[in-house]
Amino acid sequence: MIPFLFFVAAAATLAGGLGVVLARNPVHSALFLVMTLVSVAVLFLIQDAELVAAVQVIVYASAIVVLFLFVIMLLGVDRQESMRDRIPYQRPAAIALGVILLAQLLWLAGHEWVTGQETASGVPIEGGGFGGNVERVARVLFTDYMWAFEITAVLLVIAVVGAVVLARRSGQKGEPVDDVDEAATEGVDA
Amino acid sequence: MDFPLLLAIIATPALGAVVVALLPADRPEIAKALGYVFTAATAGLCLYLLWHFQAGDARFQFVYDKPWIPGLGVRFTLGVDGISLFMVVVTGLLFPLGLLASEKYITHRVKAYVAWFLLLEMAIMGIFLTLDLIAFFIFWELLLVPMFFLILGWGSENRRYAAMKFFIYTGVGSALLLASTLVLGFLHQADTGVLTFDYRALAEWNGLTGTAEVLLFLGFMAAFAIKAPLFPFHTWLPDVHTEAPTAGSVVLAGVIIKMGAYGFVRFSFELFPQASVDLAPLLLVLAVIGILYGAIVAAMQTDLKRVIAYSSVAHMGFVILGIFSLTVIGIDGAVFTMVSHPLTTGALFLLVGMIYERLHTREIGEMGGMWNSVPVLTGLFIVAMFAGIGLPGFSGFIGEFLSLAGAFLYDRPYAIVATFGVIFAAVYMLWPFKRAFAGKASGAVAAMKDLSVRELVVVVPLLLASLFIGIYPKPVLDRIEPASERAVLNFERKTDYRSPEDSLDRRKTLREVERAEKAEAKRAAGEAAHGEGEK
Amino acid sequence: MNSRDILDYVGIIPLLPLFGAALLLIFGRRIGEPIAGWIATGLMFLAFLGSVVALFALLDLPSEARLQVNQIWEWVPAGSFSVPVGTQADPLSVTWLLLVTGVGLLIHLYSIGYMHGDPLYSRFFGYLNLFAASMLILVVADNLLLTFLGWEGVGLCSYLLISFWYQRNDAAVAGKKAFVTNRVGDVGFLLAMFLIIATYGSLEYTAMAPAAEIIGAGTATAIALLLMVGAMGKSAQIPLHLWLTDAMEGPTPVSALIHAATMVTAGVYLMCRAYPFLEVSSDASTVVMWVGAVTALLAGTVAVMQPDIKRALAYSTISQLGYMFLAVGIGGYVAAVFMVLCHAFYKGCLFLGAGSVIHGNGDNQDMRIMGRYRKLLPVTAFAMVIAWLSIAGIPPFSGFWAKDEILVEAYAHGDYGVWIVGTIAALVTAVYMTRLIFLTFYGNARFEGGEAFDAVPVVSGGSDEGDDAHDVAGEGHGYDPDDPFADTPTVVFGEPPRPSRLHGHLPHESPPLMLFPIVTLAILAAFAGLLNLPIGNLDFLHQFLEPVFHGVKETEISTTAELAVEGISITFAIVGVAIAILIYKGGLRAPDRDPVVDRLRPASTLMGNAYYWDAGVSAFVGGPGQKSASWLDRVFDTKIIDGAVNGTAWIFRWCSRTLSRVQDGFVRRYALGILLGAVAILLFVLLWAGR
Amino acid sequence: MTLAALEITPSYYLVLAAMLFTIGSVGVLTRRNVLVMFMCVELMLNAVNLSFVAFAKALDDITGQVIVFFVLVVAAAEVAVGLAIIVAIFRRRRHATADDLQALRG
Amino acid sequence: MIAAAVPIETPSVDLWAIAPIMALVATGVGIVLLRALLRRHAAVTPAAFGLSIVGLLVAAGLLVRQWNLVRDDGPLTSFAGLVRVDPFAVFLGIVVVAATLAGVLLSYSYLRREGLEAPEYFALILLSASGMLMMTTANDLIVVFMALEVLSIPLYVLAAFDRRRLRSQEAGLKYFVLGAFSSAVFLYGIALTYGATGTTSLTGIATFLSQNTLFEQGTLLMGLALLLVGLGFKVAAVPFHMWTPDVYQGAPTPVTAFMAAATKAAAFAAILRIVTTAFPQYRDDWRPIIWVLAALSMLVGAIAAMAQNDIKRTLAYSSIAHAGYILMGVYATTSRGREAALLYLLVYAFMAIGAFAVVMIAAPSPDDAKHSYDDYRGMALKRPILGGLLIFFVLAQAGVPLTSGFIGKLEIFGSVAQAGETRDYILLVIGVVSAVIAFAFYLRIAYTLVTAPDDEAALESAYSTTPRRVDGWTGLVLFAAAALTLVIGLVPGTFIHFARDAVFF
Repeated sequence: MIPFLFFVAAAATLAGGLGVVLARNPVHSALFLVMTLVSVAVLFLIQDAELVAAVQVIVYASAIVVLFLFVIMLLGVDRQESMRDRIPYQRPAAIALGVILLAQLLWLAGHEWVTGQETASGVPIEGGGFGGNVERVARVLFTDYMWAFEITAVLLVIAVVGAVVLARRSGQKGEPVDDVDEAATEGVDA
Repeated sequence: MDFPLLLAIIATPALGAVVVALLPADRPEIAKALGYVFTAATAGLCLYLLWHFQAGDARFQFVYDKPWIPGLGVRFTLGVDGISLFMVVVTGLLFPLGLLASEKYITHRVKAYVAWFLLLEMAIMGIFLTLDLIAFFIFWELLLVPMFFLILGWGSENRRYAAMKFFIYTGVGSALLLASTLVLGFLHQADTGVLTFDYRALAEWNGLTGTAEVLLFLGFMAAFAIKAPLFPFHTWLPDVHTEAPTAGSVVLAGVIIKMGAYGFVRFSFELFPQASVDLAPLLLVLAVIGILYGAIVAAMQTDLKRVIAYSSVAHMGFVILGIFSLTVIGIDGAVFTMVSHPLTTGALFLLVGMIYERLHTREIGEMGGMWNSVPVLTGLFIVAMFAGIGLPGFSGFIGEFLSLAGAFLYDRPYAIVATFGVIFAAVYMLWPFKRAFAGKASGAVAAMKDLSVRELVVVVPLLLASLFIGIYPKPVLDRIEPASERAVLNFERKTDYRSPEDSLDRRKTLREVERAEKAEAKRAAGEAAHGEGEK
Repeated sequence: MNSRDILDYVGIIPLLPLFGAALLLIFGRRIGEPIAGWIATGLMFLAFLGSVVALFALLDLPSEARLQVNQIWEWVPAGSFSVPVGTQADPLSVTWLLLVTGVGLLIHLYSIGYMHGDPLYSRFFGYLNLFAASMLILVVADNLLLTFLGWEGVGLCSYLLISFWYQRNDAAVAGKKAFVTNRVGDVGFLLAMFLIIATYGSLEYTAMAPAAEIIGAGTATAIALLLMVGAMGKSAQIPLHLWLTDAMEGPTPVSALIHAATMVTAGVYLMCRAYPFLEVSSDASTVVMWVGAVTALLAGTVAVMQPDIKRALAYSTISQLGYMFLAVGIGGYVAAVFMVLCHAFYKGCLFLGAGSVIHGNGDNQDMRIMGRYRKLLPVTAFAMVIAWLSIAGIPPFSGFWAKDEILVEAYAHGDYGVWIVGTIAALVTAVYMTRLIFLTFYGNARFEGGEAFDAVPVVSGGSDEGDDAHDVAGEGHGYDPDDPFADTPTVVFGEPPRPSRLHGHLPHESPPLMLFPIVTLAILAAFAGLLNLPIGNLDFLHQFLEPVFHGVKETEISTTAELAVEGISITFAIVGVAIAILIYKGGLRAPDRDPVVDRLRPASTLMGNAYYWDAGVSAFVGGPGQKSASWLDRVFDTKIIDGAVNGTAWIFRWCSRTLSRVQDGFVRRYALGILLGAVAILLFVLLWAGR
Repeated sequence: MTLAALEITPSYYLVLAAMLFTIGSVGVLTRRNVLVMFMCVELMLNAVNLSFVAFAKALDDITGQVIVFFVLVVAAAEVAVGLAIIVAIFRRRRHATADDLQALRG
Repeated sequence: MIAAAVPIETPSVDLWAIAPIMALVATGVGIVLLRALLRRHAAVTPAAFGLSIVGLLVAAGLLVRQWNLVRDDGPLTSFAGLVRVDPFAVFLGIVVVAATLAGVLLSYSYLRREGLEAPEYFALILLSASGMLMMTTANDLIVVFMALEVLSIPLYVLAAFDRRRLRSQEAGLKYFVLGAFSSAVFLYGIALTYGATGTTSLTGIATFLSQNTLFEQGTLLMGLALLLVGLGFKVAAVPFHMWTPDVYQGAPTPVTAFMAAATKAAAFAAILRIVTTAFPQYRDDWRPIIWVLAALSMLVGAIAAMAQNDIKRTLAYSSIAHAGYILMGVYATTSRGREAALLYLLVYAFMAIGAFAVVMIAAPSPDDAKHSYDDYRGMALKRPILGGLLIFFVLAQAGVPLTSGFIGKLEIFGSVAQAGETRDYILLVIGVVSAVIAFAFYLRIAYTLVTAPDDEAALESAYSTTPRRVDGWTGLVLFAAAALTLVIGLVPGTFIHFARDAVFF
């Protein structure tokens, strides 16, 4: 069961990933992203990470992707993107680098990836009487990583303030400053 | 240590620079007056130093010592010996004259000019007085800044190129100097456990091995050879001289290019005796090439300032020749030339500056017949010229003669080839002189005014000084000699080099000096360790 | 005050003219004519008196003890050696002192008249005084280095005096050439001093004799030859004679003072001082001897061809100096000194006489348009005739005794080759001197308006008409910008004769102030032989100088042989004079037709052009020499050395531009950079790290 | 050996994560649309998350899962601010892609 | 049933340890609240400004207090070891707070001048600074990552803050995209490290590595490599530097100043801590990487700056080169190296802030857009003090003696020279040579400022801004920066001792 699930989810994950990269329409990319995210959530589930899987679906697949789609629609950029690349050698170089990077990462495949000490935090994934997955996560979250958890609060404040500052319609005086010759750069191959 | 005389010599111009910089810009006359006050005060201190300097003592005198940069054991150590003494004195005397020479030439941004000029003096004094390698480097590098702005702010047409070239070209040398200094200091620390950059302590340490010593020597040499300037690192000098304002040229030719030679004697010799001995032939060859090459190229110049600039290349060739003859005579001669060259070449640059102020050109082709219109200037030019050529009776000869004699003692071929430089010296001075001064005066040349009293006051003392120490060099040589003897003894003590000057009675003083040096180094090392501990 | 004390103060003698020089050069323009001239002359007179006092003080001492060294201060104490500023009074230096001050005094006196009206009058006397001071320092010095100071000082002064009329291009060039050529010799001098320092460490003259015995023949040869190179420069020996003829661009008193009487003899002085080395090294002596002999002969042959009176005299001087070198080379130091003295008198007389001729002749120096001046310049002619007979070696005039002593010694030494060359040179000397005198004073009158004089017998005395012309033509010898030939007063071989510059006036005799020195020198030239007659105990000079040349072997020669040699010399001299008189007694048929030159073609062209040595050197220096120097400057220095510097800067700028181009603004490009870096680091980590 | 018998070791997940990471990073380098580039960054973050969970499983240590939470929060914050920036730019200039913005260069 | 078998033990919380951070966060949040309460009241921006200064001063006071605490009693750890306050952290914290204070002071008049007044600006700066303090005290890779985000995200916003200028927005966007990209890489590095060691705690990693020998080092090394990539991006080391010139140029100048000075300190805190605390056993592996990064940064920064025509851009490249020098200190791995790096960070903060402050005031057009060399030509002649200060700061950055820049470089070079192997010497030579190359562009700035165009008319138009008054706050910053730069250059003793006391983790 598990190998089957894994391969299906893995295939979906990669397909989604490739879809994000290859789809010419941003909306399609976003939908492929959902596919990947949900597949990853499945992969979480089969690794006994129930809580994370749930959060992945709720926060990521729902909230974040919806945000993406919202912005795409708001800005009206749901158009086919030209696949021609303006930057010389960028695409072949990127693909070559990707291949090398993957090769480097996969070099490890023949070796042991995991070498660390087990249960460093003292809370294993199963057993040991620490309760269910949620409880275990909470246990570590509120003890060992309490400080990081508090930082997330700051981070969210920042996100709110930043988004407000940037997206606010006005508040800054004066006309736009023509510091860039827009005609020269705009619509080269829009 | 009652009165920190050496500190005062460095601090006076620095203080002057600060005071002048703080003045309002619309009162140039105050800036000028203060400039005279501070340069004159420094000159006075230098003369006081000269007066109280003990001749015949090979050790450093008036030593002043304070911790500076604790992390690196850098100390603000000042001291003066026979080699630096006269460089300090010449610097002290050259600066008021330089300012006086600028009186007419500098009409705009006087305040800034005076401030930079004073800062320049401070840097030069620092270079000649510090005994700590890092402190030396600090002043060495600091010097570039005022010089850069002096060229940039008050130079001629192509000043940007010249200023950049000066800063960056000599900067490359300094960079390697810094690297070598640090490596040396830490090698010393690794060996002895004491981190100090006091050069006396480092000189006393004998832990360098062959390759390391040679490489470090080359690192130091990069800085000194470029500054000196030794062939083939000389091409910055003509460019800078042509573009620099007169006073800048005077100081450049007079003092700044001596710093390279000074560095060799002071630092390379004592720190890397074996490498100095081993590489002396290389330096000698470059020096000999410089003597002949500088002279020949000088003769080909059409710009009067470039002629003198290239002649400086030749003269510095004599200095390096003397230094790397590794003989007392040679070093005596080299240091003596370092004292004398500022006087003669300084006078020449001043005179060329005065011509430039009148004709607004330095092109020899546009002169001709000045002997007719400005006889006094011409007369002084002749005197300065022959002093520069090395006519006996003037100081230049003594230095040249001793340098050559030293080189002859060391190894004859170098001296024999180099001696032919005296022919070219006559060619490169007399030929331009003929074209510029002889002949019929016409046009602008005919309308030239002769020297004013102020200009006489600027030039004549230099020539008189040159004449005086040319006829009676003993006071100067007596003060240089212990230091150069020390340098040669240093070689004999640390390497298997033996000076060819067998008839010297210096061997009997060998032990004496050795003992003194040991005590000195011990003290310096102790102080350094103490300095480390006290933070 | 005993004589030794007096001799300690011999150093004052050079100080007198030095003071004068300082005074005149600094305040000259305020002092002006004629006081400046008199100040200078007066100081020279005092110096002369001083020299006389020194002579008597010296004579007061026993002959073996006539040496007084006074080290006044330590001049260059450095390392293993120390050079003092000191004076050495001994017969040799006192001889030269007397010569320099005496002849110098006369020339000063002459100059007062000669330089009359020159705008730079006082500067001229300043230079003259400075020259005298340098020359005196040269001879009173007790060591080589101080001598070198004087040596260079006279070099400087010759430079200044030759290019005195600096507005003339040729004068300026000639001055430069003189100095530079002398510097070539100085290299030898300097190297000799270095070698001395390296071998025995003392530059003092008194140390020479003891040292010469211990340093070995090889070193002695080297020192002697190096010193000879120095002396060759100053004494214009072949091949360093180039400068002397060009030096005729200077005012004529200068030619007399520097290029005849004093400065050129400095080389001889130096060689005399260096006699211990020559004594040790026969090789060096041989070289010196042959240099002298060759110079004597070759310069003589060149002199025969010269159309210019001063150039002819200049080549004559070179030739005579060759004799002196020859004398030194064969060990006849006293003979050399004797020759120096006699030469100073007759050549001084000749030069001053020539100056007088030029002075009275509208500054024309071309002998081809002179002739028959005997009639117009009788006093000058009389003096110069005496000097002519003297230099030609006609007994009993001094030149005969001097030259004869040299030739006899050469013969006695067994150096027959040299003796033959010397004798032939004597013949040549007689020829060119006779030619000079006849072209100038006898023969036909070839000057402007001279036709009237042709009929008048030349021996019948002159007239006083010169006085009328004096006022006009005598004004000023300075530079006249309107004169097309003002730039080049000297006439070189092969040039067509110059147009007359008399401007309708006749040549005239010089004022008494100028004539007095000429006549005095002529008298001295006539009787100077008395100083050193090779008869019995009459060789005063020999006895006087004997102690200086301590240890020099006397050459013995039988009286018969001596008389035979003398006879041959006289014969040759008379033959030479006779030949020349035969050729030139009628003067020249036309100004550009010189019989000797015509008949001896093509050899005459070779000789007249001084064997093309000068031209060759000039062509080399001006051609390949200057070209390669220019290449060094324009190409090597600018393009290669500085090019490397600027090239480095250019490379960095290029790199900078390239880096800027890579930074093209595309955010994806930047991301690529990051990934590239990451991949590179990973590559490193995987392949090399963790080992 | 059937598929069911295959043991899915952590390496499988990690290889998958590596592939996903690579796909994401190549996407950032190739896509011109800023929004898509940003989605690619999300792919990369997901790959990392997958790795964390796989490591957690392999190490039997819950920490890896906890970290995923933090990554999620960070991703959310980044997205909020990032989209705000994009919106702000789009207000000024319609049709902007990453390529259009190269006023700053050199 | 509900009660857990194992009770949860909450970690001990030492409030002293996080007090400065809390002060900044509280002030930041306070400003946001203020904004919410006062809405568009005219006093809202001055109030926010005042509040942030107060907050910063409080934070500074708390840092001083911390300094005394940790120096007397040893490092404070808190939150189960996630926070570690040691002299090192406090030193860099002080640098950060000082730079932030300078940034805030500079911003006030700038914002008014440019019509950008918004209290959120100050909140964002303070929150970013709090992130930097978190970074300096972080003892866990996750905290490092979080801190990185806390400090970066406000910077993205601040860079894009001037919404009227497309360049500013472009800068924000580029910074953001690349920042997100690089933090993903960094995070992957954390993941791999976690997999290899089983922990994310720096001390935990070190302990694990010292107690175990890994047969398979691949994961760990790749994790380490990717960590370095992520941090290399933040410190702007070559080849991860390409965002720097664009962002520095486009961002509002006070933000640039703040970024250059403070971000660098924080990011280097992370690098130093990670490589020296967590991976001391692997120094032979990471040192060559740092070697290459340092060499490339110094050379590329110095060389690329030569061809620039914009002063802000030039200074950005210069900051890349400075990153290279500091990396040399990291490379040295000795306490001298750390000391040198710390001192350099301190010194660079003032030099950079000073230079950018002058640029901010001197910008010749009314908007913060024109910074080309032509715009600055002859400035020192027209405004001698301002121009002189810029020249001074630029020369200090060049490392001219008697300025702090020289002392910094000297200590850095010294630390490498001490290492004593051939490759160390090669790096040393690269360092000194790149310093000389850098002269070329620093001098070009100086040259531009002091050179008058040939005719007077051209001079009139060359640097033709309506003389902008230097307000008190800016003047204060300028004075302080100049004074410190000079004082450290002249008598560096105190500061060197300060840095030396701070090297201990």
